[in-house]
Amino acid sequence: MNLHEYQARDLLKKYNINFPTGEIGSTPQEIFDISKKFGGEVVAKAQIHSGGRGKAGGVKLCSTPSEAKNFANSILGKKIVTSQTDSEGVIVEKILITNTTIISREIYLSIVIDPDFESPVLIASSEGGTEIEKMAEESPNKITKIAFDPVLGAKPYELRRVISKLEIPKNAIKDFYSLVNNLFKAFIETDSTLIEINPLIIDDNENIVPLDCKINLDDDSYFRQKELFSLRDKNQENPIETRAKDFDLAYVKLDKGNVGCLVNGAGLAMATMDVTTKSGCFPANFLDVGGSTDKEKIKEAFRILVSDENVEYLLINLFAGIARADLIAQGVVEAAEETLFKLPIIVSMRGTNSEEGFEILKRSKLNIHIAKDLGQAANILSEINKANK
Amino acid sequence: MNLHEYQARDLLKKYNINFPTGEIGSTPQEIFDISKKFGGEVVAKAQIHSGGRGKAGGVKLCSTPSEAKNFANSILGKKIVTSQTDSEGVIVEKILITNTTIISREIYLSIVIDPDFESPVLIASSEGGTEIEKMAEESPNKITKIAFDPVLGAKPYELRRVISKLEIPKNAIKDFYSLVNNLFKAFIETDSTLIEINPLIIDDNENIVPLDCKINLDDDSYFRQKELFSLRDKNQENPIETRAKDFDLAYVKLDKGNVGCLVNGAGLAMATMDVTTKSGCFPANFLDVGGSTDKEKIKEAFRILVSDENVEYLLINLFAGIARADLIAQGVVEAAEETLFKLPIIVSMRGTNSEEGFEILKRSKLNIHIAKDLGQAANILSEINKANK
Amino acid sequence: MLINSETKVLVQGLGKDGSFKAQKAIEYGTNIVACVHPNKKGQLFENKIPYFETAKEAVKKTGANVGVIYVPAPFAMDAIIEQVDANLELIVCITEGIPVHDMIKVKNYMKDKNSRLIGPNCPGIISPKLKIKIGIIPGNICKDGDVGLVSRSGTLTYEAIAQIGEAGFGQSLCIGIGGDPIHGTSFIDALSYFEQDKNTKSIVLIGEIGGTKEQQAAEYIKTHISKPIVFTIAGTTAPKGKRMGHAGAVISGKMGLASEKIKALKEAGAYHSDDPSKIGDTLKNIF
Amino acid sequence: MLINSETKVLVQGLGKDGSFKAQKAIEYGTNIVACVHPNKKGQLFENKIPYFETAKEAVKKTGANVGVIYVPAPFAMDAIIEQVDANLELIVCITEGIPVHDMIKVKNYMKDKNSRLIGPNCPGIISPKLKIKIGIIPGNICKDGDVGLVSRSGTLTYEAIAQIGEAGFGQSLCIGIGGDPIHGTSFIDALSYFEQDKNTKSIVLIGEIGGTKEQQAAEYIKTHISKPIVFTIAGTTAPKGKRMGHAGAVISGKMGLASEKIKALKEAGAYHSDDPSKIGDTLKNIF
Repeated sequence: MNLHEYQARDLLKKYNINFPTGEIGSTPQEIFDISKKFGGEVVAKAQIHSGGRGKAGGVKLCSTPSEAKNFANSILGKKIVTSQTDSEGVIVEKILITNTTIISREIYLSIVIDPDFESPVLIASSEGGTEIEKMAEESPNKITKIAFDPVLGAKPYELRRVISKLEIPKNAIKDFYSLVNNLFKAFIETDSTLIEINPLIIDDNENIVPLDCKINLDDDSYFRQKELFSLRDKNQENPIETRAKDFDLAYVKLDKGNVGCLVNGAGLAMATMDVTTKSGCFPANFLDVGGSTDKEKIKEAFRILVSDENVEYLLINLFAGIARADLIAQGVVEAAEETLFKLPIIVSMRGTNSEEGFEILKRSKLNIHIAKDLGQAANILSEINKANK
Repeated sequence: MNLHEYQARDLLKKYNINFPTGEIGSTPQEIFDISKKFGGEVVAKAQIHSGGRGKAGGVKLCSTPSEAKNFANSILGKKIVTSQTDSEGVIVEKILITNTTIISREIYLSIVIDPDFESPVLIASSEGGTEIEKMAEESPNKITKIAFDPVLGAKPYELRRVISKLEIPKNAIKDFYSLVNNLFKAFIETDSTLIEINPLIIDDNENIVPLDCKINLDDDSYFRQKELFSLRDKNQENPIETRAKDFDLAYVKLDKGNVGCLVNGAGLAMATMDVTTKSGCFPANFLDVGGSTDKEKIKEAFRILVSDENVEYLLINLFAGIARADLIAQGVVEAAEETLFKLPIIVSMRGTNSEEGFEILKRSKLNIHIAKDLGQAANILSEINKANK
Repeated sequence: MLINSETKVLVQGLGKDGSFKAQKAIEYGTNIVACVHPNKKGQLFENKIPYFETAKEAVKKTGANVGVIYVPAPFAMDAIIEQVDANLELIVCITEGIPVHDMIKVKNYMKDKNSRLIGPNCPGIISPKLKIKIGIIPGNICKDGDVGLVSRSGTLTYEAIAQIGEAGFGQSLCIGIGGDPIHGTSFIDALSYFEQDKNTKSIVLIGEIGGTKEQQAAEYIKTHISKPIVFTIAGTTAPKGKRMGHAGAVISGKMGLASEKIKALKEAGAYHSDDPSKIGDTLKNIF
Repeated sequence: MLINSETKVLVQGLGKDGSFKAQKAIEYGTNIVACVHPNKKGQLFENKIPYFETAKEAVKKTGANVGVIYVPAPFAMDAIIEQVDANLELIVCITEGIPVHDMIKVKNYMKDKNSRLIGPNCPGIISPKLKIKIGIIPGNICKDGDVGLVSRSGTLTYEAIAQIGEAGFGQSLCIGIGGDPIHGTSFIDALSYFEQDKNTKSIVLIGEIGGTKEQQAAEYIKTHISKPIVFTIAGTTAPKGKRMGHAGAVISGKMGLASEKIKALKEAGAYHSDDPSKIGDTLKNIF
């Protein structure tokens, strides 16, 4: 789950990490009042779950409260499309107003989990402000990475190397140690998978000041981080993905394509996508029902899939292990009848009770095409598609 | 370093460990006012750095504010002698007033560092309220011990065993997990060597409530726990030990004996004591100057040693490695002359520059007896002692 | 190594779901000797297998040497630690959705311990020859043979097993190492086992996008594996950034892409099945 | 093992005090090849030994295989970890006053690492035959011989060395394991070394009150040590509770008492010098 910048700032404050004073508003009038209270120049930042916000016009330096109000007027309730969002973009419902800071240098700092180290790592670059992927491509030698030990945290002898590479001013070294240790503590205690401070700036007094931050939480930690997860902003998410999540289903909307894919298991889902694409059709989405044996869940999955207007065919590819193919088939039939679904359904089912599953499908009045395996399913799909064009 | 109960309560509150409401007072009037504010019965507890306080009359259940005031009058400014203090006792300067609690059962809980596990361990007993040493002797089978892992803390599967052995009521199990986890967090973050909750009670509503607590901090953590160490109450310590500590010297006052011992190194100090005792004399104290090469420190050590009125002889036993025997001798001579010390000094010195050291001592006007080793020194001491009796 | 005729299995996490999975394993032929549940001490599972309060006690009383974990994610870390402390040689954790911070702790804890972990979030392992399965791979789709299978996926593993069978082969051992970024037994561990296993003549490896484990496997194959390997990577057409978080993309750069993994494994001499539905065919072609 | 003619020493913590100690070690004959200091890269210690920024770099450039640490207590944990990460075979930490929580972390970190730690809060080790000392034991009181010495104490170690010499013997190797409750090399490690060392004919062990390490050593001696052992325990007359905290007393009960340790070691067949000033005499008597 992503946090908004203003939520991340509040959270990190509890770990003694302090950002320039800021306040959040959700109407132009509120933005005006806050800016006035702050006096002088302010920075207005649209609160959205996406990077690349600055380039997309979501951040503005405002000299007067009226300027801030105008900015708010122009952006609140609108969607912003950035390099990291899909073509629909995400809605702006809140704006963060902060004091300005005199920047002498920008640094990049983040903590992520690195599967190779099997631990959190600190990633730092002496050139902040841009996206780390870009830095990794353009100036990889400016990036340093050190691993956190689960007990020791960042080892001071390694951190010294980072400090020297980042050229942290002498007077700020102690603060830098504290910042890294506090970030790590926050990272662990909040079950984060990413905490990014970008930029961390060195101001004209040689102090280090974090300007912007981003926090991603591990969805699997929901059971013990309920308070943090109450910060979830569903309006920033794709509504269908949200609906699927509420049913404990994994749904992925894809940009092009006309095939709805109902599969079980992430690997098989990807393989289904790969084979479909290879045969010349494109998935519009896919929905992973997992090891589920619950008919209601299958029905919901079906409803979600076909709610996508781009879907012209439904591809069902299952390998039933713990899940039972007959139950899934029954769920599909019921949901299809309920939704009056008439489009072609191509089905490949293997494993537990797949014969019974086929029988149920055959007995139904749906437009069913049965394949013996995924390869054949893709071929059938491709032929129907060609015939229809 | 020890914390007072009221300090420990305040500290643990930061870790979500809550004791019955309490307030501290240092005059009878304050105690009266606090008791009145609390209404009804209160418990008045003398704040001293020692266990066994209850039996020594340091804790009183008071039905009225006047009773509490009388108790305060009788005890404030006085010294209490407990089974754990020396014969002088420790002074009472503050009294903690708390609400009373209806106790249905008492449990013992502590975290200490166990050198065998090389980690903190949780010690729990289903019979709280008494000293753990006594429990260990009288009912060792009621005591459970589990190790904390530096990363995992208390392992839940092991904690389940403790919970079942302590017969924690079902409704309090969750609170018990939290209590142990919070205590461990406090233990780690405060560099504690002991946190003891004794008793932890189960009240008539089947809640667990910590009633009394004790915290010892690792003196070696001073450099990073300055805020905690500012809570140090020097009035609870032996003033000579405090003075020695201020000079980074280790001084131990012993109960009987007439020999002041100036040594370097803890092992050699103990060996000196053992050998002296074997020869029929008893050390009055000993002072370990460590690897020190600082003449001023030696002089201070000398002054501290001879400030003990019981000292009739001074035994100096040194093995100079990094330390230089001549510098130490010089310090002794100067300090002895300065304090007009006339009593016999028996000296054994080996190692770096010991010949030069002996020369310095011989040239002085002190009452010096030189021995070639510790064994001989003990013999000389024993002979002089016999002659004087 | 891993499993053999001496394998005695301890099961932890016998809720409704876990019980069903354990029954299936018993039906297949697995020798389950002990169940662990804090509150069922003295009872019997399926009227024959005794419950114990702790894994340590179960091991002491039954000589169990392999553990399987079906417990829900919030309690899975503790179950793994308990089984490690009980000195089980092999621990297979089926549980999905364990917080990644828990797995970091588990891996750190296991560094100096003797247990081998498979998973979590995996279907486990199965030996058609010995009729033993630790986990949830359907027994009826497997048959005894000489192909060693290792996979990051769950159901795609079953698909591969079925294809191997349809191509006329069988499996010496199937190992599902699981889809979590931080897991126990790796591709390399499995490859090393298959190289040494005299029942294994060829190897099928199923990878996925994300991380760099396939590249590490490729490096290892170059110098350590002489047996032929067929592989496929799921997710060649997956959109970037959708499954991989921002974090993963940062660390491994473009290393997480299927194309990079395919390149590395091909360079190491492995045979690529560019269509996941043609794994069996690819295998047939190399013989 | 431990030290030999190939021993190349890296020094960390060259303040005023550490420099003096390092000089003494060089004078004795120790082959110090590298110094580590974050800000002195490129400079020379004593005009001949190069400074490096990190231990790893120092090891890479000089082949150092043994580290010694004189750094102040607040930074000692980091220095030990740095030397462990630099893969030094032996690390001797002289530093006194390291917080016990730091040592818990260090020991936990070292569990799966290859380095051996001696100390902290110890005088280190010295080999009179090889003229090598890692630490601060005065060289001039030692002489080559066949008595292996292991001790928890500092200056009492020197006393024992002197007594061994005065009794007409010399030392094969002296190991000061340090007085901290949580430390690296234990009595058992040292005893095991001496048992195997062909230059060692007898062993002197110096214990202290507190903890149960002497009892553990006694257990080990029963089954593993054939060479004669002379021991003394300092603190037979120490008042209870004065040095041992409340905590220690709780855990080990009366096990921390000198009397218990003496009993255990005597039962294991070791010879007791009941007077710490008669260690040499006791040694003479058994031959």
